[in-house]
Amino acid sequence: MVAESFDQGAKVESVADRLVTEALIVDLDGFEGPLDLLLTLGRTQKVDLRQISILELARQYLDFVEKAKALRIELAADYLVMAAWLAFLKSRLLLPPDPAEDGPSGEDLAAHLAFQLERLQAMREMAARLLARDQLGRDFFARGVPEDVRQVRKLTYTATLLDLMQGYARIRTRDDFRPYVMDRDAIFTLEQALEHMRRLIGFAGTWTDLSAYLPDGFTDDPVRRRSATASNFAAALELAKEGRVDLRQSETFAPVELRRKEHRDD
Amino acid sequence: MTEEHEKAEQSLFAAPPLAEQERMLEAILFATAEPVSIRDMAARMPHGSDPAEALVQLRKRYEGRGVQIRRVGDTYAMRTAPDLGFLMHRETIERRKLSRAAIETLAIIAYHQPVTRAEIEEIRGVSVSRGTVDQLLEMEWIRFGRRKMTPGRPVTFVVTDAFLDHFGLESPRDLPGLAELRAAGLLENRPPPGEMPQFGEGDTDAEETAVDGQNELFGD
Amino acid sequence: MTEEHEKAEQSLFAAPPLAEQERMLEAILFATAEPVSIRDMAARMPHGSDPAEALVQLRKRYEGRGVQIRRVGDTYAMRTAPDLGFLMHRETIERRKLSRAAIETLAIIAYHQPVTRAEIEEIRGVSVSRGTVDQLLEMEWIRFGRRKMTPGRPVTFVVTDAFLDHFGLESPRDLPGLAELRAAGLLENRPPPGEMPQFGEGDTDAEETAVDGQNELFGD
Repeated sequence: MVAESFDQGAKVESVADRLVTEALIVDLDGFEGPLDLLLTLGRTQKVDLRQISILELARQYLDFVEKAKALRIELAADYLVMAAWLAFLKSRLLLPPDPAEDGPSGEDLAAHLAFQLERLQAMREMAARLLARDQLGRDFFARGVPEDVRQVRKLTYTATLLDLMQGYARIRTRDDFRPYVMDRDAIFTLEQALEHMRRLIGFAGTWTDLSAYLPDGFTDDPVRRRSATASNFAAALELAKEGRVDLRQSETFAPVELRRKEHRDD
Repeated sequence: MTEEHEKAEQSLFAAPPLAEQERMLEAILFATAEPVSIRDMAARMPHGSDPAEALVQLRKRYEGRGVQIRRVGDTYAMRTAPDLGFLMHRETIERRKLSRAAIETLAIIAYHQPVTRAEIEEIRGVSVSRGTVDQLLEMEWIRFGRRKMTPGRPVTFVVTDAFLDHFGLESPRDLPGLAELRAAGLLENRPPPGEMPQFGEGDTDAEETAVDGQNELFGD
Repeated sequence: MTEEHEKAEQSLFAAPPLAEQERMLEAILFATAEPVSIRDMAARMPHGSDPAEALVQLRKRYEGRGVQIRRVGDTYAMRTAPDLGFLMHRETIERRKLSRAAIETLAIIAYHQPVTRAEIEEIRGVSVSRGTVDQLLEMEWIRFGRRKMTPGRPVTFVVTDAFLDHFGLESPRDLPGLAELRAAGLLENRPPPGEMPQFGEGDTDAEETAVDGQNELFGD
């Protein structure tokens, strides 16, 4: 496909060729790099890309770069890199292969460039075919009123056997953890003692030991007894202050006795 | 595109066959965001179409299907069949730990069943909120037992088979005893106040906060 | 809710009849704008349902109708028949016009996937701007594929189900002209012989700096 003689390659370009190239220069911004430009130039050969003459293409490209330079158009570096490479390729294609030289042959390089051009062209065609397809939202449509899936949150509670046992242990051992406090069931309050004594005092015509006034249930348990005794004593003092009883004690630590105070009617 | 134009042009001369009109109507009802009136259908369909007639056919076709054509005032819309609404829900299950109040109540019921509410309160030292008991009943971990033969004949609570199932117990007797709890180190370890589990959200009783206060008071 | 629960419980014992499954599937596909996978269908339908089987029936039922059931990758969606698009001008969604670079990049990704950025640049002969890739990613027409097992482990791009859905393709294998391209060897990854200028890297466009940033982003 690159078996062209140097003479053919050096042929004076046709008027049409020149016009195309000039149009290209004006339009330089429209190209997406050297490969795009090469593809466009290649199309002017009006042959299948598989039969394209890479030598001819290289000549066209180099002409183009020359003209751009003459017109003082700034060419991006990659256009110049491509130009240099195509000049190298051209020389490789025209000169007989040097058996001493390593590396790919001119034919290999040309074939690959042809492949690249063909592939890029194919991708462009596919892009066009893709866009020509029926498209969602233009030719076919999704549901107009999508019904969203509603999220329903369901709460479940859970506990482990360990939670349960720890919970129970916590309750059962709560008392163990408490520092000593006066439990209320062991207390006979002053108010209770007053009420209790006021009820009984009417019957106390003779001297009676204060300990006889201990309420039921507060005589045996020493804790309870202590509490009731103290409260009863305080209540007795209160009643004496009110002038309702007389108190006496024969000696220190002797039992405290009390008696109803007779009301004088004068 | 050109095909469609041709079709549109043809339609100037002859209305499409009814089956075709039905297809058109189907597509319109499917893709349109709002319900469509017969008038709108006619305006969108090729000249000479009879949307009302096509609609009758289409509605028949969708009878008993998962999708229905419903009349909304003077307009029509496609909707999923109401009996399939459950497919449009997605249930997410969120697991939460039982509150401390609930766990303690549950533990007391498990260890002391059958047990009355008053007994639970006595053991816990605080009143038991109604929410806590209701929650446990709802979870089907406890149920009502026989009434106690004491004054007032109070109801009792017992644990259910679902409870045993959840905790992997064959019977309530399989619950470890206090000695075993102690052996397992569950009784000895006194959690520092900071690490004490928080009181249940359900229990908003005044007593509950009082206990909270007491624990703080008694903590080291 | 209770009804649904009952239904769900019943279903533990027997899947609903196929006709009923078909109705359910119809409702699910109808209600959702996005394609639904068989897996999702199964998750939403009662236990024991066979959505794949019901789908075969349902697709048959919708053959030739105004609405179709389309396969999109591994998912399915209800879409209006493409020949009725002309009825739907009102529903047309105005899309941002894609640049030529974006369209070409999209085509290259679709036909060569999974494809690296360097490979795209090699095919197009210019560096790929960040904006182009970003736009396609944003439209959810492409996504990242697996990293290539080549030095530097570069990321690859592949097209998405949304891309397939948009262009009415069942799978990437249905891309137009795929067979011809393959036969012509144009999908092969032919390494350039030595001494050929490499595309992309040499570019000093303004885009290049942006690309640099993205490469960093993609780097391990």
